[in-house]
Amino acid sequence: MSGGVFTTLFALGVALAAPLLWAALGELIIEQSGVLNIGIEGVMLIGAFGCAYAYVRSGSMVAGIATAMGCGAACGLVLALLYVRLGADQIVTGILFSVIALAGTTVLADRLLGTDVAEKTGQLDIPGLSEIPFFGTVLFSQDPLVYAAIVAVPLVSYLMSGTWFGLYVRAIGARPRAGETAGIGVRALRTWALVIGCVLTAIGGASLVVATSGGFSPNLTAGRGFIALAVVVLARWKPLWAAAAALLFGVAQALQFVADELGFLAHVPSDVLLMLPYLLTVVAVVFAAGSRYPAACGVPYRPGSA
Amino acid sequence: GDDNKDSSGDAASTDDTSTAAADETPKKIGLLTTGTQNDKNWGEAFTIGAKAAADASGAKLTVVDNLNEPPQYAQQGASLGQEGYDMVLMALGTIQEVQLKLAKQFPDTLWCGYGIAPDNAPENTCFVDALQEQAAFLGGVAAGLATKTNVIGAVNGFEFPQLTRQPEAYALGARCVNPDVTFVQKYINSWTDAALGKAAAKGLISQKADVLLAPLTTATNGLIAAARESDGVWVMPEYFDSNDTAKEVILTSVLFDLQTLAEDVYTKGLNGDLKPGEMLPYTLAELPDGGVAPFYEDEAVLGADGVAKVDEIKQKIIDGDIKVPSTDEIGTVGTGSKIDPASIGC
Amino acid sequence: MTQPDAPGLALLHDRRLSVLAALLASLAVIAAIVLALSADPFTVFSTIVDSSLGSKFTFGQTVMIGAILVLTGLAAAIPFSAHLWNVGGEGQLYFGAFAAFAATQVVGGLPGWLLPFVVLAAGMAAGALWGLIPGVLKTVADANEVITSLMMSFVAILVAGVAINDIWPEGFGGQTESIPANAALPYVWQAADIDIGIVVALVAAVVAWVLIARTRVGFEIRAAGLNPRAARAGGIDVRRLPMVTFALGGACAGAAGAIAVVGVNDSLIQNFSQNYGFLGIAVAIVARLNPLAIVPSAALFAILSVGSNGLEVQAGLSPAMGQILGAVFVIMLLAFQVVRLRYPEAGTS
Amino acid sequence: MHGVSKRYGDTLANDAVDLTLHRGEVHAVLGENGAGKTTLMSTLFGLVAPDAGRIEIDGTEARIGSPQDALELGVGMVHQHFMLVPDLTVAENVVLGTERPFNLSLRRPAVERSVREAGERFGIAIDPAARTGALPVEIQQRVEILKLLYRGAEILILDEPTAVLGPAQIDSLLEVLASLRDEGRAIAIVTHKLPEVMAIADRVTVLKSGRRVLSGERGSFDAASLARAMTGAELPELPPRAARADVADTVRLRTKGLVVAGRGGRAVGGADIEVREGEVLGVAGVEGNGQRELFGALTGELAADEGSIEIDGRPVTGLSPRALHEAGLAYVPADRQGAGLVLDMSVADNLALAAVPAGRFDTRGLLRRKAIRAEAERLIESFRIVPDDPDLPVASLSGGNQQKVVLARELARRPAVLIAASPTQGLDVGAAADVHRRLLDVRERGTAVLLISYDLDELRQLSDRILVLHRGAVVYETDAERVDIDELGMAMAGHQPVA
Ligand SMILES: Nc1ncnc2c1ncn2[C@@H]1O[C@H](COP(=O)(O)OP(=O)(O)OP(=O)(O)O)[C@@H](O)[C@H]1O
Ligand SMILES: Nc1ncnc2c1ncn2[C@@H]1O[C@H](COP(=O)(O)OP(=O)(O)OP(=O)(O)O)[C@@H](O)[C@H]1O
Ligand SMILES: [Mg+2]
Ligand SMILES: [Mg+2]
Repeated sequence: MSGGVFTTLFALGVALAAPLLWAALGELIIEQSGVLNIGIEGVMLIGAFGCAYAYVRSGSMVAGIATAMGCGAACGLVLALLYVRLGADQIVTGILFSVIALAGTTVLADRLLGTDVAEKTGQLDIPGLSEIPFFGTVLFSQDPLVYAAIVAVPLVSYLMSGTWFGLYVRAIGARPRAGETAGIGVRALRTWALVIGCVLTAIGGASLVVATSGGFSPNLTAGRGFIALAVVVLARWKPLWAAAAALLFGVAQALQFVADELGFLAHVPSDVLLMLPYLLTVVAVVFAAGSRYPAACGVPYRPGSA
Repeated sequence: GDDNKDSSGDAASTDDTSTAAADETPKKIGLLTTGTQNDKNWGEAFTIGAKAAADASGAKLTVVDNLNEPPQYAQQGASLGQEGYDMVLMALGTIQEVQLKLAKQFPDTLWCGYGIAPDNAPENTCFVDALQEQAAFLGGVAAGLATKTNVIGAVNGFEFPQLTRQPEAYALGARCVNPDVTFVQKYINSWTDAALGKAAAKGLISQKADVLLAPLTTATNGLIAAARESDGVWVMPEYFDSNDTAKEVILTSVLFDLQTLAEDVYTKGLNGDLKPGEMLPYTLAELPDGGVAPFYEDEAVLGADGVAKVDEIKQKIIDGDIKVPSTDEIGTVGTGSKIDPASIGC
Repeated sequence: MTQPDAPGLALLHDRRLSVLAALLASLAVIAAIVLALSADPFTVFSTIVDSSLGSKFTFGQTVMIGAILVLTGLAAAIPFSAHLWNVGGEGQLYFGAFAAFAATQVVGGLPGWLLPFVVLAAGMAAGALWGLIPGVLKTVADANEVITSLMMSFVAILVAGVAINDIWPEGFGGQTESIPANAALPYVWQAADIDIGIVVALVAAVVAWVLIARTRVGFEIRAAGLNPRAARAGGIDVRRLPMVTFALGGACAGAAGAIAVVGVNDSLIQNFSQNYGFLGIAVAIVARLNPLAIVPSAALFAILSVGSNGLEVQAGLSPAMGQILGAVFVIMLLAFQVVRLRYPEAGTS
Repeated sequence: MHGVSKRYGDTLANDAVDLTLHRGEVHAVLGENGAGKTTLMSTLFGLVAPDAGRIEIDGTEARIGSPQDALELGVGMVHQHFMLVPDLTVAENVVLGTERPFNLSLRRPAVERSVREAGERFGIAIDPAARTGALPVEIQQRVEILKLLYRGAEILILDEPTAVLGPAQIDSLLEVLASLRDEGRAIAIVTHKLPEVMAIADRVTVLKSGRRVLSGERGSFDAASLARAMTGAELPELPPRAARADVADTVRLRTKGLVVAGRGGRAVGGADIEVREGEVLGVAGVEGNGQRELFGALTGELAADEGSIEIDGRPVTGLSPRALHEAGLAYVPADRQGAGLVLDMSVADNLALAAVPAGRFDTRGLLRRKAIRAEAERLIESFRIVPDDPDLPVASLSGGNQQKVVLARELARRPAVLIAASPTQGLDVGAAADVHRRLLDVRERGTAVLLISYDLDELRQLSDRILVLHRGAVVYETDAERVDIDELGMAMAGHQPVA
């Protein structure tokens, strides 16, 4: 890592933002379809575990990421069964799903993985570009999943605003009855949104593993899924804004690691710096207060009932 | 847990039946620990020691791992106390209240904990402490000899004296052999958050640190990743010889020989060799594998002279020629960079 | 709502069949998980009961954890009754614990008959204050309370960390020094380590029930929870309710934090809460937000929580199984609509 | 449709109903509230799965399990509450559901062009790029119809399409329907308004309690025979309205220059309104011309941006609902289930909904439950609310009785001013007459009544004076006795009547 303290700050910020961004991209698809997935933390954690297991056992990062995506899809189906098919309360089910994921991955990691880690690290300098001052280090000297996240932003943006899928998802998230009477299978489409969204969320978990030597530890995600929920609100369900909001949190979290070199922060107690991302989230949510959840978000839908 | 049979005593009738248990039945010992039995870290070290003691004495051992919070120790401890265990060692530094409470509730069990004995400790307690500052000091010696930038660092979990003494002693150890060394560090308020560990490490690396102490558990993975992505940066894990995990970036590991410590305290406890409420501070002299792990393929980094220097200083600590300051003196942030090395015998 | 005594229930479809289905389904799923881990479901069940109620010590723990869960359950149930999602019980618990400990240090000189109650009051006040933050933000800025209350939990845990590591550290770390002896809550049954924390919790449950079912403000909370528009048109000051309910809920969680400090642990400990704040949500849901039903519901979760400690020794299973079993159970209740929260029809405006 | 039956719990919503729709015909479906009209139509559209019966289309048995199936078979439905997504454009709403979701390429210009072309083809021109939620209600209804035609629907179902329209809009809607019929489509229309039936229906079916009680072709029925079939009785007569001469001329409700913001601009722009003691002032207008905002501002749900409101000479602008209650205001919201009642609470609690927050039913915060119950029993008796059990959840009451609960609660305060918005919308004839009687009753006692309604007949029956709101402005005002129905209709459509 070369360059000044701000280069370091932003390079770290981007790295810390990537998992948040993946999760936020996934969540915004899900929320736009009318499902509030508070189980996001659990999905990330399961994705991280799946990735670590496959990565460590096979030595292949690609296998790790693919496994995480599979885990994400499976989580999406299970959650769809609960939220969409059975109409279980989404807030409470989501929190409990996260509780189960935390306990379950802890037990499984203990039994299946121990503390093994993969052989290599993920960083991949992009030839040429990584030499550019500041931006080279900040953007082009990162993990593959950081680059992929940057690519995913316009793709998700296109998915949501340039495709029939996106149009339908937005419609059923605002007025599911309107979608249903127009012939859209609301529950099927929400299931798809959950599966796609959870795959992205799980990649967010995988990115934590890929960035940190491929090992797993209990509670590896450390609440990042919950922060991603706030990122989505702050971003007003827009992928580009999600990138900006995730970066804001990443940089806020990175601040503590360069505080010594930033004269004005050197004497702020480290606990206060640790609180910063959370307080920032609260402030952000207050300022994003005008941002409304999609009208039907969180409301279980029963076909044919008023 | 390995053993899952034997529920001889009906748990519902707890009271005084346990006195009837005579010498014929094998003794039951328990280990409650943070981390896991196979974590190549704290938990595994204690488990190995406990198993050795159990094998030698024929006692039945139950290990319950992954206990991180005091209430878990309280509940799990009570569960063992209720089953009439003879001795339980609780391997976490932050649960003395729980230990004392259990000792009161289950007077027939010997409750040992990792920590400093309080005043008026109950009779059925014992306290063990590895003087971790000594081994960390030795890690610092190796770091001071290995560093090319003359900056060394540490990424720490939580800030409290029993932890803080380690990076501070590490800094002092480095200054003992290399007066030009400066020390940088970060606390990340987690033992396990690898992503934060990595970011912290990268922050230190950007300040030119090239040997990083890791008084952490799984967050160490983040340091390893950061080192792999930077040239010439070494990581120094703690508690267990972790070289195999990532040979190319692990210089050595700081070891407290908790295996020997655990085996010793169980053996003494089972043999009745402990005084009521005894405090057992283990120094490098009593822990043969304490200090730093072998350097393996990385000996060249220090050179033969350097390796010899590390051994020499270890001997000096054992002999008392170098007096590594105790927790009281070195348990607050910044002390390791202030104390004059000459004043302790360097 | 045919039963005027069943307050605050935003929900109501209790067909016996779905209860039975939920019970059978959760038993089946739990048994499948247990069998998959090659353990015996019956052993698991008997171990949980035995390890939580089988001796006076574990019984005492079950009672005290039950007391904490009653209070965190109320912390969720009171705002939930107004359809406000306080998921920050964990933070209110920590901040209450922090303040309770601080009180023992600041006014530790008070006489022993008074001090514990001052400490409890400090915990309640602090919990209420912490709850008020998302409540006020909801009222004045319409800020999403799920996220703000959750984020404030992370902050509160760090605040407690400052107290533990920087202000009143105990030599060995991870906890503060012990509270002065005269601050400890009086015992109800000393041998089992049960103190008046349980009495506080039971009284709180009854008071909360009276509040919700029998008072004007409770009427307003229920009405606003079921239909805020109609409640407002009826003259209820609905903008006040986020503050009122979050403060009341926070006070309950704060009391739980105080009990953890001066009742259970005798010091402020890093990570002393085993997700009690979050478990409170499950407790409240199983009780269908009825404050009186929260007592048995909390007992159930306390039994699971304490009882699962025997699993390692008796069944070779991780104690973490207890949490999984509890969560599976509640999810089944929700999935089979045994417990259902009602939502206003979306997108009609 | 043959022998269609549907049971909801204890109610048999449809009982072996037969219904035949012919190409090139308009078929009116009539009946009281809860007669099963919507259920029958929803069955045809695949929203409701019937317990028995079958559906044939063009002679072949059709399986309609979902709206998707229905649309594929050429069956489309315009719902009573529009099924449009407000934040999407007209074009997006129209094409919703026409492509498979994983057909990824959504090309906006092409979509808008084809929607524009379709509109021109069917004579329903709407800007495809407009945001749907911002359009007036009659245009939204066109969007709904276009949506169906765009998909090639041959059988159109319209559920109470005229409930919210003014006479001019109704006429033009009927014209559109007539031309669609003449192109050979089959149209089913559900309505409570007999004149429309007489104007357009080629065939009628009358339902009562889920059973078909009458069906016939044009010529075989008249308004009186239909009413008899629906209610089983003659149309009830309203009591004669007392002349207003005997009441004082005191103004009880007055607004001056009232401005209320709405979506994209002023919804109410500078209204001056006065309602006197013992007077009913009717507010006419097509839905979406500021009625909702006017009601909101008067009742404290919305903030007035400019201007003032007075009750009995006291300024009440910006007061909370509770303070407004104290100032003597009572109101019956149009959306009685959404804004008037707490459906999951008991009848007694709903009757006490305003009195409890006002502190009338507690001693030091503790509820006096006996008093609440006694008051509920009194109101139930005096308003003849059925069933007479105060502990039942109000959700289990019929629409008419729910409205009585709202009225009873509001009138129990003996208000100086009563504001009623569409108080009989969706109520059947008998229930509506009951409500009307109540309104005239409080007028007799000196209450000033502001009646906002889309139903011109109702306004003319009850009002002493009528004014017309168009785009948030009072464009016409007249004494009820002298009202000219054509002028009124013109004013509602936005044409200044010639003086
Ligand atoms: N919870 C789930 N788990 C697994 N697969 C699911 C789940 N929900 C839906 N699917 C799959 O999605 C596809 C469509 O599902 P669904 O039955 O909901 O379609 P639909 O009937 O058109 O939708 P709707 O009920 O909204 O009309 C099917 O292939 C189904 O297997
Ligand atoms: N989803 C449902 N669940 C239970 N009962 C229902 C449901 N839908 C309709 N009903 C009942 O079925 C009966 C017929 O209802 P329906 O809506 O078809 O009447 P309608 O003739 O359209 O009345 P309205 O003139 O009020 O629109 C009513 O008693 C109604 O309460
Ligand atoms: Mg090596
Ligand atoms: Mg209808």
